[in-house]
Formats: sequence, structure tokens, C-alpha cells
Amino acid sequence: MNFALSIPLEHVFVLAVALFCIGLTGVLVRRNVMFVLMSLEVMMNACGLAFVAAGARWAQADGQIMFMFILALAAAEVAVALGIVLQLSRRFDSLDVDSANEMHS
Amino acid sequence: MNIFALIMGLFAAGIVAAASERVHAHAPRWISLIAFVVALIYTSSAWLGAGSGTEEYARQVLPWIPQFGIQVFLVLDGLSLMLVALTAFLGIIAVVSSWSEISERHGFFQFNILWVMAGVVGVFSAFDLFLFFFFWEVMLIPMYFLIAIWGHENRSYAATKFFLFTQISGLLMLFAILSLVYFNYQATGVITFNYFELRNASLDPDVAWWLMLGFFVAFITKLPSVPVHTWLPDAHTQAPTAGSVILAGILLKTGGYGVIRFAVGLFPEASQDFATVGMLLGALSIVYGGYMAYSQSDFKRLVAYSSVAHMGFILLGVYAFNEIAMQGAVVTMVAHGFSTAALFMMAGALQQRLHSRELSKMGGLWVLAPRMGAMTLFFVVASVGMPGLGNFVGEFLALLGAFQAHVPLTIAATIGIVVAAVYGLSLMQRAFQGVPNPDVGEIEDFGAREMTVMILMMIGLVWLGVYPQLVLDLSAPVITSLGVAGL
Amino acid sequence: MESLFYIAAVTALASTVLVVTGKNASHALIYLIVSLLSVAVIFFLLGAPFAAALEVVVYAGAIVVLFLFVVMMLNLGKGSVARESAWLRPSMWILPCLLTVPLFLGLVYALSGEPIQTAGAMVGPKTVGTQLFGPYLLAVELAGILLLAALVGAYHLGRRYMSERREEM
Amino acid sequence: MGVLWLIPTFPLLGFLVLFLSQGKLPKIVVAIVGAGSIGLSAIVAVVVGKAFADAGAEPQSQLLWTWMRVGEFVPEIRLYLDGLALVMTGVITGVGFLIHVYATGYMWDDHEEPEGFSRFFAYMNLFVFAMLMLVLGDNLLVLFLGWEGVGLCSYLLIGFYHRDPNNGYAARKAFVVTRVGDTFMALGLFLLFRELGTTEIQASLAAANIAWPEGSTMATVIGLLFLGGAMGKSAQVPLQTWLPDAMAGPTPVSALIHAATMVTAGVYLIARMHDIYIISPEAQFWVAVTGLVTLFISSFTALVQTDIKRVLAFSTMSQIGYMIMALGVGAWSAAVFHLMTHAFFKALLFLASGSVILALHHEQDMFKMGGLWRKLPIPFVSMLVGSIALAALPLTSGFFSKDAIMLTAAENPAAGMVFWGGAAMAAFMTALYTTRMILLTFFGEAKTAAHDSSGWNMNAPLVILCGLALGGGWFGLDIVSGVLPDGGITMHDHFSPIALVTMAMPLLGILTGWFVFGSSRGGSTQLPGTEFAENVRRFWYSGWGFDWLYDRAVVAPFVALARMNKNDFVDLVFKLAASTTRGVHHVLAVIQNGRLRWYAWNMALGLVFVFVVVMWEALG
Repeated sequence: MNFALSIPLEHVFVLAVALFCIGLTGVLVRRNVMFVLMSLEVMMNACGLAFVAAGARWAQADGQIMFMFILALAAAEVAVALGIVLQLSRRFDSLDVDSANEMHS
Repeated sequence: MNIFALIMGLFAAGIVAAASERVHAHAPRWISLIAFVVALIYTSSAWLGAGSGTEEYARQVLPWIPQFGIQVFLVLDGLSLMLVALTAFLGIIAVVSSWSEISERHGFFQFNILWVMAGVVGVFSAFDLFLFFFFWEVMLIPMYFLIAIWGHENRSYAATKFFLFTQISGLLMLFAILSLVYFNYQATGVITFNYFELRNASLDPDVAWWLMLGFFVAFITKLPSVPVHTWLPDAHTQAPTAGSVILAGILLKTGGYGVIRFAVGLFPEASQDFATVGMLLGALSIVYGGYMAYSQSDFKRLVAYSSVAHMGFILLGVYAFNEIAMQGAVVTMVAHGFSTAALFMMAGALQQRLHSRELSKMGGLWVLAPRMGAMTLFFVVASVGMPGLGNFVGEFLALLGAFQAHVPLTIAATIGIVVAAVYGLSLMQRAFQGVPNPDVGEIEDFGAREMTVMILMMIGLVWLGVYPQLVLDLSAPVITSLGVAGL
Repeated sequence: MESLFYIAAVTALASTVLVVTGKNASHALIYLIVSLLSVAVIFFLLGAPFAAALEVVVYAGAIVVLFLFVVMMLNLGKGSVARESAWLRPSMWILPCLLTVPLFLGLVYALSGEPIQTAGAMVGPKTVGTQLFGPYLLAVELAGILLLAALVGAYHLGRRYMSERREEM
Repeated sequence: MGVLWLIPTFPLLGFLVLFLSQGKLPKIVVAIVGAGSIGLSAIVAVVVGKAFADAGAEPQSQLLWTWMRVGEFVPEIRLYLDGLALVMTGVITGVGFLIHVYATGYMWDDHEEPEGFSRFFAYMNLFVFAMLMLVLGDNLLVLFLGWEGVGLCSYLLIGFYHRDPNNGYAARKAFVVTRVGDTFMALGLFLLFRELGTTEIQASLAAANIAWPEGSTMATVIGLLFLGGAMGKSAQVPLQTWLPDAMAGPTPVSALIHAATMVTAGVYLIARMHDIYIISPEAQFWVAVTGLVTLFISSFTALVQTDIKRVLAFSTMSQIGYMIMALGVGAWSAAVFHLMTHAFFKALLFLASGSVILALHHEQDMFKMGGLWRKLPIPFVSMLVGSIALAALPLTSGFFSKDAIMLTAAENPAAGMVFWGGAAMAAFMTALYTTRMILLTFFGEAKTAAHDSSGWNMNAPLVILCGLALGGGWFGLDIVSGVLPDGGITMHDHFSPIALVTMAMPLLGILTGWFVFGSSRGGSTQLPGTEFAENVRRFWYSGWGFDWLYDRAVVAPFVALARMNKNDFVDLVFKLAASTTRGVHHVLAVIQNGRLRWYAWNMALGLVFVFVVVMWEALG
């Protein structure tokens, strides 16, 4: 059974880029660390989409494999990042990413 | 004579001195004193033990990093021996001069002094360029600590300045050393850092000129010569007395030694081409240093600038490229070691008593402390270049030789001795003569300990002044081996 | 059938925008799940069922749930929504958008060219698996180490948080 | 001959004893050591001189040790005794001894520097040592050692009363100005060594005679450089300004150093190096000009001084001017002869004035003296004797020497009448200011109470020096005839017209002086009181404006320059490097502000930038 469609690769890429840019905007705009992390997830997911699409163009498995690595990376990142978020809210009683800034410039 | 043992002994004494502070706060200075006395006796015995006309008093070769042709290659020829003996002697002076000045971390203080001196002995005896550079850096860091920890009000600035100047110029030298080794390797297929082998390296004249410049800049920074002298007044002013004594008496001489041994010794032809510039810098240092010395109001700064002027004679003498002038440079090194060390000791003693180095806060001290006055007078007069004292012999020979090489520059340098009279006597006037400053209460005159070292240095200067032959005989073979033309 | 791709794409975009602009963390997470599920659909349509499954299971299932746990632990209530509104002034969007919009346009321009279709062939889990444990074995190992490190790190960070919480109670 | 080395050794030992005892010896011991060492030297000098004369005045030398040996430069510490050196040694030890004895009285109760008795004699002994090395050294380097040594002692003794900064200033001025001369001399030495390969005096003169033809440029240059050295040491124009200020020292110092011995070192140097000047008449001519200008200028200056010691100082300058001019016109022996007689009468004048000053409690202004001749008979007589010798009244010692100089000068082919005329004018002035000094000091009303407290040790030297000042001219000085080229004092016809005028000048001066200053009995300093005369007086008083000129042309610019650059402009270069680094640090620190979104934004910006560049490359 083959559900695979032949889609213009360009369109998939546009979608990936759009997702990536939305995520990037989120990272740049949000102060709440939770949203920043979510935006990061969006960005990584967009990258994964691009890889999978590229793999699909040649009907090769490599794209999916790269996606899996991105997945692993995202998982690792989220695990650690959420640990930090917990500490942040505990120590500074805030979820502002800048609340831990001790630099004086 | 076992030079390696001497150097390691000083290193070890440093560690023991540092550790001994736990036993008693004053144990380190005794250990340090004993170490230097032993070093002096050991060195002198090598001197006296050898017959006259000896060219090498000791030679030692130990393997170190054979892959790169690096050895622990130590040689004491006349010049080295003289300077090593001076090092040990001034080590004693340095320890005595800060006998009661240091109030904290005695152990680490003496550790630094001993390590600087060990490094200096290494510099004077290393004939492997890598080893030389190693010791060059070894002597730098303890000196940095001496200034940065036990210095006066503006110490970190001065220490950093000292460090940066020396380090950057040292980097140039390292670059020159490595390039020299590389070019020698290209020519011969052998990697070696051995001084004698590198001396015979056949180099393209242009390359040799640039390499010589690398060494030259490093050494004149240490010397120091105008225009890279500006670290010296700050470092001297801020350093503790022992630091100033070592800095003026010994560390500056490593620059002079380096110029003779390496800049000229390794690249005789390139140095010949460079002679006029070298002499020009020398004359410039003499005049400018003297002029700056006059404008200072801080005792130590004044003496520091006078050092710049005196070091100019070394440069002038070396680059005149004849035996008389070069001997003048060598005698100047030794004599300046005595006279300036004594003046810095005096400055330290005054600071300890008055808590100031400002000449405006002195005045009329002769009445309060006649012995200090008389001693200052003697050493000021020596530094002004009075015949019969060591500095005169050095400066006169340097000028006499330089005159044969370049008349206008010698005339300019001779003007420097007038300027020397101006600043020297003005120092004497402002500190010791005139109406006693009412703010100065009773001050303690020199005691037996201080007088002993002062008189030792006086004897040294008079001896150099009336019979410098021993020193001249020591350095003569070295100068001859440089291929300098006699007159 | 192709329309299915475009529907999924639009859903993904819309829900993602809602994630980024949302003020309530829990709601945003739900939108994120929607977005991820849409992407999973697209994976499926691209002939990558294994990736689609992982997207659902790991991303939407594990990672986002982890987020939810944290949101619950931090107890972000109504106050946090108000604070978000204060933090998110409209003017703040201008500068980042000035950056991302050109980036978007540039990337689109760069990626556009002669229209190419995807292969439309299925690459099943078996192929992926052989590849993964064949040429990519070393990378798998590295990923494993990374995950282990993350595990240890997360444990370390979280444990101190929990123990401090316990002391407070 | 073997005891020659003892002559300088005694003063050196005296110095060492006094120096090392750090002023802890009792005063009487100090006096005995201080004066005794010079006395012993004098005795040895007499013995040596007797032996020297008996041996037919053959030059003799004694090698002490080789100073140093560097290549071909092998200066020896060798003492060399010939007639010239013997005369100098005699003056130094003889007059020196008398002055030392006098000083034991003069300095005994010194209220300004009560602790300094021992120090004073230490310096004085060191001075005599250095001076003896100067005249006995057979090597220009040894001569230079003495040369600088006497300069040092001069500095130390001028600044002896160190509590007063003015004295310190005067001392430094003396040292620095003479150092300028020393620099010329050192350069002459370098040049001499380069050309002739030796600094031995006798050897180099012999070599010079062979190497250089008459009129040789090299001889001229070296001659002029040595003349520069002599100018500094002997206070000749234009390096004369230090001598009047040097009077800040105790009076015996002025007598010994700034009248009898040190300041004549320049005369000695030129006399010693006479072969050079004979080779180069041009250099010799400039020697004569220097002497003439100095003697002329300073005799006018002396006329208007108010301080008795400054009068004597300018007088000394002028008399040395005579000596230098004598050397310049070839009256070699006469110059040395005048050096000796001048040492007698000028030492006498200084010591006598010292007695006056002491009696008046350190009052030196002549206008506050007056009428002292009754109260201070011995100083008065001494002063009178010294004055007539200075003025060169016939049959005094000064007459013989000065007459010989002036008559030789008149015969000079280059500009004989100018030399003679200037010298005669100055002789007139000398008599004039001497008369003025005597009248102001000893006649007229008493203005300050005097207490004569001088003991035998102060009076005896005065009496002996009186004898020498009067009779010293009969020595005749044959002893130098073998050394100097003119073979002794040239005998002139004392009854030729020019000789008669020469002889009459001093008498004329005294008469004029009596007429001008005697009528008012010392009441007025003024010459006829017009504004012009007052300006002239001020100009003369300032020493013809040399100090003014040097202050503005040399001292002030140097000091201003020094003030300006106290912080060393070279350091600015390095400070600039440091401050640049610091500035860059501040700029970069703004970027690193710890705000995550700022970092992210910059990362994105970088990404866009890289992307744009890549695209640009790909498309372009």
C-alpha cells in the first residue's frame, strides 16, 4: 500500500522555512522561557521536516534518519532545559529568560 | 664548577625559604642570605681557582629534549662569570636592603627573590637558545610578583606594564630564535639550539638583519633604551626596595648581556650594519634619560631615569664595535649595578623612614641623618661619573671607543655627562641639603647593617675605579671572540 | 489526495503561529501538539511513515507531555497570562520580524527553482532501520551518549529542585 | 725621588681618616690631621724639590700602577715631576698648608655648621689630593681625574653651608658650568687619543710634534677643546659665571680653591700642553683673546661690587685672564710666574678678608664696613700688602709677573697693541677697584662693631703670605725654564716708553681711586650720578649680563622643558595603545550584556548576513 504522494518539493520547503521563521520569531520575541523553548521545538521540527522532505525526494532513508537525530537532540535539549526552567523559577521566582542575568554592561 | 647545581640550588633554596616561614617569620630571609653568600663564595672560588687568561670557567651539557636538539647547555666564560658573581653579590644586597621592609608573606617574598636570581644566573650561563629563553621567562614572573604583591600604591599598573613590555619583546625574541633555528635547519638539516652552532649558521644577510632586530628589540626593551624605556620608571618606583635593587642591578644587565652575547654575537655582520642606529639609540638614551631624570620629583623615578641614561652608555659602547668601547660597556654594567643599587637602597630606606619618595617632602636630611647623606653623596657622585670610581671608567671607555666610531653621536653623548651633573646634584640638593623640612621629624640614621652593605658597594666602586683590570681581563677574551676590531 | 498535504500544511502553520503568540502556556502546548500532528501527517504523505510515527510518539507524546508536566508543576495560572500580556507588547514584534521576514523570503527564493516532485515512494521502517544500524551506527551511539548526558543532567537539575521543594513542605 | 708618591698620599690619608671617623674625632685632632697632612706633603715637596734641583732639574717620573689595559689604551698612574709640576706642587702644598692652618682658626667656632669641622677638613684634604694628582699626573687621564676631583671638592666646599639653598645652587652652578668645560676637555682627550694613540702627556706632545705640521687643523681643534676645558675651570669668558657665586663657600675655600689653586688649573693645562699651541698659532691666538676679554670684563665688574669677596672673585678672574693671555702671547714662564705670585697675594687677600668677615660676624658687604684699620691691624696690613701686590706696584711680586706679561703681550705680532692696551686698561682698573676696596673696608666711619678673635693660627699665615706677596717676585722662577718653550722670564727694558706707561698705570689707578672714592671716604658707590652711569653700573655689577643671558638662553628653557615633559611624552605612545585597548573593551562589553534574546537576535542577524553573502556569491 502506497500512501506516498508526489508533492512539489518546493511547497514542502516553503512550509519548513515558514515554520522555522515563525519559531525564530518566537525565540526572539518571547520572554517567557517556556515559550522560548516551545519556539525552539518548532524550529527543530521545521528542520526535521526539511530533512524528511529531502529524503522523500530521492526515496532514501537518510532524511528520516537525520530527523531521528534531531528528535534525539530535541529530547535531550528539552530534558535539560526544563530542568533549568525549574531551577530558574525556583531561584528567581520568574520565568523571564533575563532574570538570571548578572552581567553589568 | 657546577653551574646547574648552582641554579638548582637557588631554586631549591627558594622552596625551602618559602616553606620555612612556618617555622619562623624571619627564617626565610636568613635562608635567602645564606644562599646568596654561598653562591657568591662558590662563584668567586671558580674565578680565583682558574688561572689568568682562562676562557671558560665551567661548561656543562645535560640532555633535555634531544628530538629538537635542545640541551641544558651551560657555559661560564669571563663575561658570564662576572655577571653571575655580580648577581650573587646583589642578591645579598637585595636581601639586606629589605631586611625589615617586608611585613607579610616573608617566605614567598624570599622565594621570589631567589627564583629571580636563579633565572638570572641561568640567563647569564645558558648557551642553548631554548634554555636561554626558558630562563628569560623564569626571571620575569617572580619579578612580576615582587612588584605586584609587595609594591607601593600603584603596583598593579606598574607590574602589568613591566610584564607586558618584557613579555611582548620576549615574544619577538622567541620568534627570532625559532626562525634562526629553522633557517639553520634548512641549511644544515640539523635542528639545534646550540649557541656555538647557530653562530656559524650561514644566513641570508637580509634574514640575519631581521633576526638580529628581533633579538635587539627584546634586549633594548629590557635594557631599556629610549623609546621603549617607559616601563622602567613605573616598575622601579612601585617595586619594593629589593625589587628595585634587583631590577636595576641585575635585570637591566640581562639586556646589555643579551645585546653583546646574542644580538652582536650571533649576527656580527648585521649588527655592524646596524651600528649607527644602535649608537644613536644609546646617545639618545643618555641625553633623554638625563633630561627626564632632572624633571622628576620622585626619588626613585629620578634614579630610574638615570638608569636609562647609564644604560645608554652600554648601547653606545657595544655598537661602537671596538674593544675599548665594548669594555666600557661591560664595566658600566658592573659599576651601574653597584651605584644604582645603592641609590635605590637609599630611596627605599628614605621611604621606610618618611613614607614618601617625593623630593619635595625631603630637604635638609643631612642634618638629621649625616651618614645617609654622605652615602647618597658618594653614590650620586659615582653616578655622575667621577674619575676614580667605577662608573667613570665604564663611561669614559665607552665614549673614548665611541669617538673612534662616530664623532657627532659621541659629542651628543658627552653632553649627557653635563646633564648627569645637573640631575645628580639636584637630587642631592633636594633631598639632603637646604633647610630641613619641618614636616620631617627625627629619623633614624643608617645602622651597622646598612652601613656594611653600603661600604661594600663603595669598596666595589672604588676598586673598579682605580683598578678595573680584573674585570677587563675577565671580559677581554669574550670581546675578542666577538671579532671586534681592536684599536 | 494532494489537498490533504495543503490542509495539513495550513493547519501546521496556523497552530504554530498560535503557539508562538499564545499567552497561556497550556493552550500553547495544545496548539503545539496540533502543529506536530499536522507535520506528522505531512511526513506520512511524503512516504515516511516511520518518521510520522516517531513524530507522534516522541514529539507530541513524550516531549510535549514533558512540557505539560513542567507547566503543571510551575502552576502557571491566570496571573501568568496577565504577565505574558505585559511582556508581549506589539511593538516588540517589529524588530524580530524585520529579521525573519527577509530571512523567509530569501530562503524561499533560494530554494525555489525548477519544480521538483517528491519521489512518492514509501520508505518503510525496515529500510530506515537497516540504514540506521548500518552506516549510521556511530551517530546512533553518539546520540545515545547525548541522551544519557541529558538524562544525567536533567536528573541532577530536577533532583535539587525536588529536594528543595520537599524541605519547604 | 722614591718619595714623590708621598706628596699626594698624605692628603689622601688625611681625607680617609677624617671621612671614616665620621666626625667623631675631637676638634684638635681634626685640626692636626687636616692641616698636618698638608704640612707633611709640603715638607716632602721641599725635599723632593731640593733633590730635583740638585739633580739638574731633570724631569723624573714614578710609575705607581697601570690603571687599566684595554687594547692599546693603557693609561698608567704615573707621577711626573718637572719644573712646572714642582712650582705647582709648591704652591699647592705651601699655600695650601698656610690656608689649612688659617682654616683651623677660621672654622673653629663656626656657628653655621658646628658639626662640620671634620667634614670641612676632609673635603679640603681631598681637594689637595686631587689638585696634586692634577699637576703630578703624567697622563691626561690622571690629570682628568684630578681635574674632576677638584671640581667635586669645589662643589662640596661651596655648598659647605648646605642649609642655605642659595649656597647649594651656587655649588651646583659651579659644578655644572665647569662640567661644560670638562666636556670640551674630554672631547679633546678623545680626539688626541684617536690621532696620536696615547694619552700620556709627554709622549703625546712628542708625537704631536712629529705628526702635525705647524698650523695643523687637528692641533687647532684639540687646542681649542682644551681651551674650552680651561675656560670652565679657570672661569674665563664665557664660562666664568660660576666663580662669583662660588664665594658662598667659607673664605679659606675661596682662598685655596677659587684663588690660589684650582682656578689656575686651566693655566696649568695650557702651559702643560704648550706644544699643541705652538703647533697651532691660531689656537694660541684664541687663548690670548679669551684671556684679554676676561681680564677686561671682570676688572670693570670688580669695580662696582659691594661684597668684598665678590670683588676678590672678579679680581681673580681678571688675574687669571692675565695668565691666560700670557699663555696666548707666548709668555709661558711669565704666566706660570704670575700664577705663583697671584697665589700668594690673592690667598693673602682672601684670608685677610676672611679675618675681617669673621670679626664682623660674617658681614661681607663693604658698605657696612669701614674704619677697621685700627681695630684689625694685622688684616689691614695684610690686605694692604695684598692689594699693592695685586695692583702691581713696583717691586711687589705682582709687579714682576704682570709686567713681564704685558711687555711680552705688547710684542705680539698679531695684535700686540690691542693686548697690551686692554691689559693696561685693566691694570688701571685693578688699581682703581683695589683702592676702592681698601678705602671702603678700612677707612671712613665704622659701621659695624668688630671683634678681633683671630689667634696665632690665623695671623701667622697672614704674616708669612705678606712676606711672599712682597718678596715672591724675587724667586725668578728659573726652575720652569727647562719646561716651557720661552726658556724663562724674558727680560725687558724697564725704561722703554711702553714699560714706563705700564708701570704708571697702577699708580694712576690708585691716584684716581683716592680721588674718586677717597674724597667721600667710601660714602658713595656711584660714579657720576646720571641715569646712563647708573645703567652702566648695573650692567657691570651683573657681570656684563652673562648670568642674565644664560638664565634665559639655557637654564630657563631647560627647566621649562623639564617641567613640561615630567610625564615623558614617549609613554603616551604606549598609553595610547593601552587606552585604545580599554576603549575597545568597553565597546565590546556593551555587546556582551547577558540578555539571551539579544544574543539570539545577533545570531539570527549573523545568519541572515551569511545567507545574504552566500546568495550574493551564488547569484553574482
